[in-house]
Amino acid sequence: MENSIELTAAAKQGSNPVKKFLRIRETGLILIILALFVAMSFASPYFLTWVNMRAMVMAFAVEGIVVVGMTILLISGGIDLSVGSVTALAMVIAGSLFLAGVDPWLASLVAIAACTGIGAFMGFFVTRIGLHHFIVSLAVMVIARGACLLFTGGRPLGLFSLPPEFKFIGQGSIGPVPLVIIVFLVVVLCFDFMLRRSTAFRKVFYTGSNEKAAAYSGIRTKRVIFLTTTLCSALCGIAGIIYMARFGSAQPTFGLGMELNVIAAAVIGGASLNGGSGTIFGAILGAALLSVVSSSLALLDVSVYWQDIIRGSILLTAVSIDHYLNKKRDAGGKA
Amino acid sequence: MENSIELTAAAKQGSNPVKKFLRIRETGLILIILALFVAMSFASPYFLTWVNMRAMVMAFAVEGIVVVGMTILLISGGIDLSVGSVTALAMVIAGSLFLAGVDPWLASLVAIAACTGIGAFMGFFVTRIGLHHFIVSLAVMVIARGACLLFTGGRPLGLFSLPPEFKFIGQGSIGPVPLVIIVFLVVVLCFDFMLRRSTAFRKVFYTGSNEKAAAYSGIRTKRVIFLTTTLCSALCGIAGIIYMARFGSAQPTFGLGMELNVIAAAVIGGASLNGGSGTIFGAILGAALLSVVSSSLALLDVSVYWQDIIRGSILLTAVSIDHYLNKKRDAGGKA
Amino acid sequence: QEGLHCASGETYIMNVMVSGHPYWVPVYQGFKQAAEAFGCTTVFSGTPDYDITKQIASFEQDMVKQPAGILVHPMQSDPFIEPINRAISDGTQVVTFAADSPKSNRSAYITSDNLAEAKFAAEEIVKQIGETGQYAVLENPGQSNHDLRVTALIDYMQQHYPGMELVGRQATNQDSTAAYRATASILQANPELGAIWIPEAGSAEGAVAAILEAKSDVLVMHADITPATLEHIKAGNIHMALNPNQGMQGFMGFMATFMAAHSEVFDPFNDYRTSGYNPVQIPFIDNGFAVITKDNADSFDLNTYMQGRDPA
Amino acid sequence: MHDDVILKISNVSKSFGPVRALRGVDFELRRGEIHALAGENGAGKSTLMNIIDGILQPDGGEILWEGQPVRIASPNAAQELGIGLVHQEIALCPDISVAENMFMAVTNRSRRFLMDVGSLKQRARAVLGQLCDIDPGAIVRDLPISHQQLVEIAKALTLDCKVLILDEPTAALTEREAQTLFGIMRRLSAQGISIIYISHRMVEIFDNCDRVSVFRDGQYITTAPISEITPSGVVNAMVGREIGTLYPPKQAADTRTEEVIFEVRNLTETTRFKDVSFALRRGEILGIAGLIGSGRSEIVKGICRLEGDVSGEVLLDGKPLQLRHYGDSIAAGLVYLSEDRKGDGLFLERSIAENVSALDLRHVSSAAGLIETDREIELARSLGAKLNLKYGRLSDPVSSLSGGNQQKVAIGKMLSVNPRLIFLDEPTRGVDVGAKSEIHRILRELASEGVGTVVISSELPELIGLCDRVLVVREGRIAGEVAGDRMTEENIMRLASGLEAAPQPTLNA
Ligand SMILES: Nc1ncnc2c1ncn2[C@@H]1O[C@H](COP(=O)(O)OP(=O)(O)OP(=O)(O)O)[C@@H](O)[C@H]1O
Ligand SMILES: Nc1ncnc2c1ncn2[C@@H]1O[C@H](COP(=O)(O)OP(=O)(O)OP(=O)(O)O)[C@@H](O)[C@H]1O
Ligand SMILES: [Mg+2]
Ligand SMILES: [Mg+2]
Repeated sequence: MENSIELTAAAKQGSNPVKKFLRIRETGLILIILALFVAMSFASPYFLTWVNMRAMVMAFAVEGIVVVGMTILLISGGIDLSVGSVTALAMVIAGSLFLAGVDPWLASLVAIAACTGIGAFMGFFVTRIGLHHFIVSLAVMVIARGACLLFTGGRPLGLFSLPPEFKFIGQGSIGPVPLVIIVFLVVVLCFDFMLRRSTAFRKVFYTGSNEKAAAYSGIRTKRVIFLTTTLCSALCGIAGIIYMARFGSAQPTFGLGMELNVIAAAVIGGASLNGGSGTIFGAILGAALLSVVSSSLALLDVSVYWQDIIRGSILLTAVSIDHYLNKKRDAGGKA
Repeated sequence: MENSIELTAAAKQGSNPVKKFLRIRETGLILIILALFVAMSFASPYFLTWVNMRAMVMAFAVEGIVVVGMTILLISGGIDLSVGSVTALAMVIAGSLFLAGVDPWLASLVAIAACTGIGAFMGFFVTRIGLHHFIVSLAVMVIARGACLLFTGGRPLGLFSLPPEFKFIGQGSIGPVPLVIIVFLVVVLCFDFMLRRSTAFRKVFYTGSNEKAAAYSGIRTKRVIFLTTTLCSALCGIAGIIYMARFGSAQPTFGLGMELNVIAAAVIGGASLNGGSGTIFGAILGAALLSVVSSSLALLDVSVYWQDIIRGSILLTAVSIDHYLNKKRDAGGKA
Repeated sequence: QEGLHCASGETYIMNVMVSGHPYWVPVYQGFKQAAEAFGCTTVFSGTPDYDITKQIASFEQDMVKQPAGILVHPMQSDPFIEPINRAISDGTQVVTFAADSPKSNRSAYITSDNLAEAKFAAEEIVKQIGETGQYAVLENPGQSNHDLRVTALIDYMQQHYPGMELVGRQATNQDSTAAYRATASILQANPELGAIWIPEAGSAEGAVAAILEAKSDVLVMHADITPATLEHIKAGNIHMALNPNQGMQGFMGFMATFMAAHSEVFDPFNDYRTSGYNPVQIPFIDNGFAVITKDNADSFDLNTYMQGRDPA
Repeated sequence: MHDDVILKISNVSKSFGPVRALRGVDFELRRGEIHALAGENGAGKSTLMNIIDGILQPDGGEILWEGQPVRIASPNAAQELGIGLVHQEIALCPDISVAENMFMAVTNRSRRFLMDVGSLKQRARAVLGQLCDIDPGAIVRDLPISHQQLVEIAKALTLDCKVLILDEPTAALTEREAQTLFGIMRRLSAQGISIIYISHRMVEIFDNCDRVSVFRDGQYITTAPISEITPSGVVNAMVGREIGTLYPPKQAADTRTEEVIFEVRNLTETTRFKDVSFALRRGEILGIAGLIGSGRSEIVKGICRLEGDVSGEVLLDGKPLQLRHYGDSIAAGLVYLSEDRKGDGLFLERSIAENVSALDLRHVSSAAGLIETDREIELARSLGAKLNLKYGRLSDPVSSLSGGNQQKVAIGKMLSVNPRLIFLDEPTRGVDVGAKSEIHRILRELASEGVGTVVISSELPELIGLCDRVLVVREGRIAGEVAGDRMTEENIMRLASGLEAAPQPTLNA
């Protein structure tokens, strides 16, 4: 039920800052993450160190770019199961071309273009043939994974010889802050802002909320869906290139199961699987929550046999609390 | 748009048998599978043998039971990502109890009861707390997998010592037909019939089609959703026990990725991810299609590196053709 | 105390991916047993996921604790170069096992010799079914050690036994249902099939089910072991399994890490002082493998082995 | 041809499979006129409007815009020409704010990169202000259906159009909002904007329009200036036959009894209504009137336990009912026809037959709980015939029916269970005159058979014509009651808006 306009409106109406904060959709998640931080900083002396923080952010920064694409796609009413394979395919294509002697920047552009093409391919099947995103992206997930295997013979590509200025994208830092984190933040902030404010992205909300109503208002909804589908794959391509630069290798099996993680992040952050609502900010908080929980369990040396149980339970609890807080907020706002 | 009434009604109106057949929702899928059969029987002399047919059915029979549960859940508007882990958990619980000296039949009952309990747990979170099926079942997927690891220490359980009459469930035959296939067919036929004809299951369609309108028709929609969620997990439990009897082992990592396969089968078979439509018959055809494609690729010894690409492409093509045929049928039926 | 011994609190970490996998269990037992002998503390760490990003995050979190050494199974070689080198320059010694990061500064690498396993399997197959015949393999593309076990066997057969024909090659990705389906189809297409080689045990379980159902007498050989395949070996359904010596892997892994952390006891005849690398450098340690047959199967029940032991 | 013709339709046809929705119709719209369009349910009015708005493409025929032949390929193209359409079915984005919904088309055409949220809300408030008091920041999902209808109208007013089409805009509005709307329409027409106005309410057509065109069965019948035709002439053209008196006779004096079949005592809900008490006598039709948002629907939904946390007593035939949820109500014979047929009245994607039987499947199933398709089809067929339902096949999805015919399916669903007491919330919303009087006749029959009948309607003439007694609700309380001679529009409006102290109800529980 949240959306940016409401948010801004609420924020403007709020008289004192605390009330303002409590009105924002994402407040519940922020509080939950803060609570985890407080608990963890008591539980482990290593938690609140710069190195640990950096490791935790690095663990989801690149995936966060995919989360952005998925959130926008979900808002428009779509879904994409192929994100993991398409990300891997970007690495594999760029890596193979580089090994074949192509300039790495050019190779990356080609790979991103290929991923964009895959997105357009999916968009075509969804908007022109009329198939459901789920089944199209499932098929493409399988095909793209197959293509990864085919291009590499199933073996990871070692790309140690990538030029340092290329590796800088994935491994470099500006001051103490890794470039990856900077890129991630820029992508997130740009898309968050545009999704709240730009006319182009508001159409994504309209389309996802009620495609027919949007079409009646003259919005070319098929084109919107085509574009969000393409954008999501393009962002996967970019993520794949950053991963490649970061790891100096291309792994054909990269990103297995990434789709569930990414969708979960968006949904925890308030995106609706029925389209029409969601925010980038929320989705990134969702990704952060998942990552912080995983990292914390690793840091505390919790037995692996317990980790999944705890992780799942925290996820369920967090989502329930968030849901409860939002219900209260909505009710409170009306009373 | 398919539904049982339309189907039966249409079938009654149709004057000649060919026309009748062409009016059924599943016709497209049947034709596609038949086409595959014809192509394969030319491509390989071993394809149309009884042994191969049996092996192909065996390859999806047990998963087919889960497909039944998923289809019903999808019709009611839900989804379940935890099917793979819950199936594995059934194996693990029953296996561990058996190794601890419990009678295997009793152990199996306890395991199925536990899975049913998990379904009820999910149903509770969905209907009472108000969370989305996707996120609840994702959390439970992680938790159940964790429980599998916890109960086994991550180690597969060897259950070779299961009594032969228990193993008979998974390995026995009645005449030339494996018991597994008989059980599968009974489950499929029962649920298909009930879904088409029984008042109880009709309410599932109403609920999934428009939950509010269903509530305004006096249907206790939350209870319906609670029950379909529970049923799906219970069927996973049964499938897990059959797998255990068949393989004589319990693997904590069993069923990874099963959820996508199962959902894909249901969707190929015409189930809507938005709820309100689907048939068991169609979903089983969907599962059969996926299985026949995989088996055929193996039979033809297609290169591993090409298999995924071919499989994904066939899936996409089949779904497109089916969609096209249905659109034509719908239009034709009206013309 | 004199001699090699851990200072109090001196910790060694074993870091893996898919940390719930049973393969690590005996490895960690070996690691721990060696550590106990030297009075050291051990931690089992890593990520439950098959996710390189998460494993690197967990490795970096291990580093925050400043352990004396980390025995790591790098999910991929190159991505670990930078983290491993950073750990070493921060004073934590790193040794790899079961998968390597050869371009990093890790001081040692302990592994099974997959080529030796493949060669042994090929010879055994030929010994059992003769020099001419048909065989098939199941595989798991993308997983390097499984890949090696399969491709090495195929290459070896081609070179030494041209009469052996590879008639089926299917990807099953450790999924017993997929293995069942693939094996059933291979059996259908190749009634003359003599043997099948499977690089891991999960697929072997499904393959055996298909072979039993088809009442075929194909010779099954596989690598690794699970309780179910063990029972099949005892029952004669599986001919034999080759199991890497996991305990030795962990034990030698600890030794190598510990020695790297205590390298002051060693002054080798080379340039380590001027070049600044750790004097305890071991490019490759083979932990060996065991051949599991009907006769010795009882010694390979992990559940029996683990009775009374702490997995953590 | 008239010089001032802005839009001319000639010989336009449109079929949906076997259904020929339009067969070579002609239509002509002059600049600045308010042109009414009348016709039975399923006559093809909405279909023609959808063609004019570019949502549907005609199978044949020609559209002339200002004398030039045009092809209107999409709603966008229609907007560029200057055509705005208020849909019969509400088409809003539920997750989005009122303001954004209103300016969706503007946003779409805008070349600006960023939204100007502030001015959007301001402009929204200005337009909404003419109609009612709705917060432009509110999320549409949270609005009651009548407010959504107003937003839908306001949305069309934001378009800078030359032709404004209103497809049954007043179906869910009360008199007051409707009058405001008519005021706006007249102002627009004075500015030279042409308006096509579709309605089944003759009074509205005759009070506000300049000309009227009539369609029947997808065919164009006639066009006439209002001054040259009478309401019964229009009805005659629509239906092809004379329709007698519009409303059935009221309860005959000699059958009147004091026997109370249903009673509500001190029904209270936390926020929406308080202390509601009333009784229903055998044989009478009870009406409930009130302004939009007065709580009429909430009270009735509360009685049936459809919504809200309700306390108070409900008695049927003198026996208190223990109702916990709506299923209990249905079992006891209490049914409720929703005012929002699309949102909660119907399963749009499921077949007509399945919709009709949904309320109680026991009527079409065997003892073993198996649905008997023949009986289900038969039930739908007989109720369809009774309500003059126009459909292709009973297995077609309800979404393929015209608005009024969908409403008939919803009513059929209520009648299928042989209720003891039936609450109808806007029962004839969007239903044509012929079918409307048929429904009224059925309701009268039900009442005289002893079925309790309670009708909520925003159309005062309907309440007055049909009911024997009318309760007026204001701000969640019963403000008063009128019956007999005192049942006039004026009295009801006065009670509804609180201009007069409530007269004591004649029959207090
Ligand atoms: N999408 C569709 N598919 C099939 N038939 C349709 C569709 N839309 C409309 N029809 C049919 O076309 C005919 C005309 O419908 P239309 O909606 O134009 O009627 P209408 O005059 O607006 O009626 P009402 O007064 O009830 O709104 C009806 O018989 C209807 O069933
Ligand atoms: N979903 C909802 N959320 C919040 N308030 C609501 C909701 N639905 C109705 N209301 C409020 O409840 C009150 C009663 O609404 P109700 O719909 O019962 O009015 P009504 O008299 O039936 O009028 P109409 O049906 O013509 O709108 C109004 O103040 C309305 O704003
Ligand atoms: Mg209409
Ligand atoms: Mg109302």
